[in-house]
Amino acid sequence: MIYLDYNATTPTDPRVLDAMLPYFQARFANPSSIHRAGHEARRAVEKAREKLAHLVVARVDEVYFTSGGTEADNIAVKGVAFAQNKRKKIITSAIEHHAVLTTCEYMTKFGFEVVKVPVDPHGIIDLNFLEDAVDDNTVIISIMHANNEVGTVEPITEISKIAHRHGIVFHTDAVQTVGKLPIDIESMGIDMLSLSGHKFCGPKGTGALIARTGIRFDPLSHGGHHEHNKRAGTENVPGIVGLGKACEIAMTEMAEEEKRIRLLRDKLWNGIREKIPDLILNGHPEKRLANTLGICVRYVEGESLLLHLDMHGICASSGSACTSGSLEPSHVLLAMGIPHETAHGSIRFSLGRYTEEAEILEVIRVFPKIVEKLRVISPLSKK
Amino acid sequence: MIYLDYNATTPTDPRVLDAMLPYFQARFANPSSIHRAGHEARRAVEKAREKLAHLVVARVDEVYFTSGGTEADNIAVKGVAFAQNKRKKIITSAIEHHAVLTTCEYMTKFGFEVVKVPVDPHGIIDLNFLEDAVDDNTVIISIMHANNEVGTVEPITEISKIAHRHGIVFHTDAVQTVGKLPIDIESMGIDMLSLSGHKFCGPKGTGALIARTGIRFDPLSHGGHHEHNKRAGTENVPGIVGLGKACEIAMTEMAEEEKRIRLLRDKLWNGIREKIPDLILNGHPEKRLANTLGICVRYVEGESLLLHLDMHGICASSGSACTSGSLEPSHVLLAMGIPHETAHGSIRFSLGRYTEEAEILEVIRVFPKIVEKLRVISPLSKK
Amino acid sequence: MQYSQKVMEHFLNPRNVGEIEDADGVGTCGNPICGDLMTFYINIEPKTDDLHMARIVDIRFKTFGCGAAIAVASMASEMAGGKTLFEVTELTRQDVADALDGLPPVKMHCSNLGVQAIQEAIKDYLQKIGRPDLAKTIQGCPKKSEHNNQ
Amino acid sequence: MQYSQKVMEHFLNPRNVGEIEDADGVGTCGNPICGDLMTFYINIEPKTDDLHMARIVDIRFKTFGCGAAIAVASMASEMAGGKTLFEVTELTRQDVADALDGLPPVKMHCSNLGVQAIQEAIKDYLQKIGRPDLAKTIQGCPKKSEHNNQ
Ligand SMILES: Cc1ncc(COP(=O)(O)O)c(C=O)c1O
Ligand SMILES: Cc1ncc(COP(=O)(O)O)c(C=O)c1O
Repeated sequence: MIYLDYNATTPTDPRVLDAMLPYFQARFANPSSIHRAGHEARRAVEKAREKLAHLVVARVDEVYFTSGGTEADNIAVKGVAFAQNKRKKIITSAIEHHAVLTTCEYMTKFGFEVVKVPVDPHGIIDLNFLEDAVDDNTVIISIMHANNEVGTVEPITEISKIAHRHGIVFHTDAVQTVGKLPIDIESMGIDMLSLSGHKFCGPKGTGALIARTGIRFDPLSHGGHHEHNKRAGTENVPGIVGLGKACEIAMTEMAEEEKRIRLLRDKLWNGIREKIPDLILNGHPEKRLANTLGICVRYVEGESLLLHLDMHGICASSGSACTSGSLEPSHVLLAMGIPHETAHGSIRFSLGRYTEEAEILEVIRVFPKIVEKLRVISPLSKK
Repeated sequence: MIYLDYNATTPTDPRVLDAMLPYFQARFANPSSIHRAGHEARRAVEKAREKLAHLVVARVDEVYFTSGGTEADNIAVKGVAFAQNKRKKIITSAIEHHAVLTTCEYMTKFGFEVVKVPVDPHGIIDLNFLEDAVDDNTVIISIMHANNEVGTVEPITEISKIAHRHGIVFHTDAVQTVGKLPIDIESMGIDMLSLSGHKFCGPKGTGALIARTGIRFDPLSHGGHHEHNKRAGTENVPGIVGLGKACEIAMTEMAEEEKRIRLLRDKLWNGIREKIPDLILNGHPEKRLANTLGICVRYVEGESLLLHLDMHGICASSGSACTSGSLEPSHVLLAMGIPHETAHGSIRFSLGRYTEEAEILEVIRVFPKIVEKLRVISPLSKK
Repeated sequence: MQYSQKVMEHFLNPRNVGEIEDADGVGTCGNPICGDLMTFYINIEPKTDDLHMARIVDIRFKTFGCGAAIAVASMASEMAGGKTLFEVTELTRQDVADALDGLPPVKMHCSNLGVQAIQEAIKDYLQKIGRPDLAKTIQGCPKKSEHNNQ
Repeated sequence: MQYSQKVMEHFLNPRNVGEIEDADGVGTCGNPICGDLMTFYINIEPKTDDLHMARIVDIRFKTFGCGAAIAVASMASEMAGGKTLFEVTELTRQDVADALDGLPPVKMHCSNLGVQAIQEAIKDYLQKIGRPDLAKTIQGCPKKSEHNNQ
């Protein structure tokens, strides 16, 4: 299997799994228990918290473990909105992941207004629009660090400056960047940040919300006194330990890995566009995740591309995994101004830790044939 | 280590861990992905869903995977309350876990009224009070199946009848009973049920909400189209597979295990009360979880008992693990009418799958000495 | 969502792909904006207006669309080929879906598209041979707005 | 929340446990309703009202309470034993906590209890020797209501 769907999920790094294993059986206790077994579990959780904090340059008490990126996004948007009752506007972007978009839309039920900042054809948000949209009624700005479908990296520092000029909390969904790009919440001006373990070779079912000291938010899940009373529920100790290990690995290997993957990604792009006419590169040509290659293949439809690839043992995706099966083309591509017809032909290759050059060469060999085959049967191809 | 804190958490059964392992690496894909690797993950998730459904006699599409019991409780109470806007009263009991209690209390922020049904000295809820409290303004009744601190099992069928006579949704927190007691949501009249994997030798960070077809509830976390649009977030595939395996094991071994554990639990109780005067058994003498022995040791304080036990390698708990470290005695014991002074001396032994007779004998040997030692230094002991 | 083996087989090896120059009838359904478009080309013998006599003797298609759309077009072309026009108008989307061993619910609209596009081609033929009245009795594609709502 | 080794050591082997019959002073702080109660018994030599002269020559306690409460009582008894009454009134809860290598924040109130109960015993002594005025200058336990709010 050639797996080029790392933006959907990643395998768990064997070092991560090894770190987790003792916490299923030998050290299985509840970190809230006051016997020594409990203390041992507590120490493991707090050690993982340090590693997380280290990776994004946060304080340890600014880290709140969650069950994933979606939960972190929900806590941020709902939590900040519900923790006050003066401001009633939520600003987000048109290209957010559904975990933010749908969450914002849900808040209209509680009287919040949602403004979606548009993006340019490369997927960069319109800072002027944002500047005009913010006001004293705005409670939170939630704009993603990098987009999962096209990889475009947003101008976080500029966004945070606009937010802070108006006393607005700035949250960023960094699910696709944590572990791939260096992050420093202080210097980037990030008040809240969401991350997800399974996107950088950590375990599924793990994630975190980083919230700067002083940011007020209601919990999403209420209950016991876990995570400074902000996220109730018995801690997923093995998962948290694994997430910590994934952060530790990313910390030391991220820079090297980014370089290696970027080369492979560019080789893939150059290899296929040499052989296939009428390809469109999605996202920003430079300000883009090094691992992401989103393209639109004109005259054909994305799912049929995927199925053919799959028959060749190649795993890719058309847009975000969550919305496959929907009939609408990606809201991200549409927001970037790509016509429906073209957007239906989108496909995303996303590379990762275990991607090898031979795999890329195989895709370069196979993919053009698939496109050719589908174009032959397409009524849209010009002959 | 002698671990008698199974109500706080359990070790993961080795068979459960074995079932999980392939899904970290070999079969790591995202179940929403439309390549074959994704389908394989999807099948694993759906197979686990069948096992869960089987254990509580539900339909597979009535199972919603969550990150644990707390999340399931939150979805139920908040979800049902927010999915409508006519009814404004939430009824619960005075002895719920914080995952339900705190959640209900939070809802007062949104204009809901919370009524807590009192319990008798054995911890059985007052059905007459409940009958009087329900009205057309009540949206949900959330009363636990069995209490985590004292083990008392509530009259679920009677409660559900009262709920349904008034068209009210009935939710039960069955975190302490799933995998320990047979459950049939249909015949028990349960509309919604919360369960948690790590309480019956499944993995931490897993759980589920069971919601009967037709029960309307808002999601707690919004985002992708996971779990029939009711619980967004990439599925924790290894966790879900492990939870499924834990259900499968419980299904076949529960009855035998219950018998074995009850004998050991009764041996423990008889062994210590023979040697220690002034012990009070918490909870109902018969309608009680077979694994739970909650007692109050008069004239001494619970934490100091725990610490001494811990020095002998014995893990127990005083009340729920989540609230240890709080200065208030257990709200459960207080609701049962136990005086503060006595409630401070509570300790809970909870047995489980790996508890052996030799361990029970060791506790019977050690515990009386500890009580004796602490009573000698207590100003409350009568000499 | 996962396809049957039959769907995959037709998707990977679609039958009757192509165009017919100067076809007796041509019909198109779908809309690339919605992600699928099918054009069917048919030749008829004998070229009568008796729906019970006239048969599809050659059938070709081109499709832009998902795996289901391609498989449906292929299967529909196989089912319609050799049949009288009357028999073809009796084909339902369920017939096509069944012949493919089922389709995922979210893809059922595709099976409609196949039958409808062939019916459009039949309408086109009837119009060409001067029987617009007969053509009107045959269903063909729904109006655009309806299709968009599917 | 985890205790220091020092706390555990005093908790497991508390010094000066017991009662003194006909003690020169007896003081109790805390409330079993709140989960901790300490009673200190002290003997004083010389039995003067000069706080700088009178020394605690024997000290015993009984405690109902958590691990911290027991360790605090034990440590406080060690720190007060042999000291003049004046020196004892200068002891703070921080002194006791420090001597125990710290206490978890949620348990800091226990350290107060130790010092206060010994002060109560001193007040009792001063009252018994006819110096209620002097007794009033010494702090002792807070009023019940205050303690409950801690
Ligand atoms: C009765 C009860 N409800 C809910 C919970 C919360 O479950 P979890 O820790 O899986 O969130 C627990 C245990 O902590 C419990 O005992
Ligand atoms: C940008 C972005 N945000 C949020 C999420 C949701 O994260 P999770 O699946 O961990 O809930 C994802 C991936 O699914 C994502 O790519």
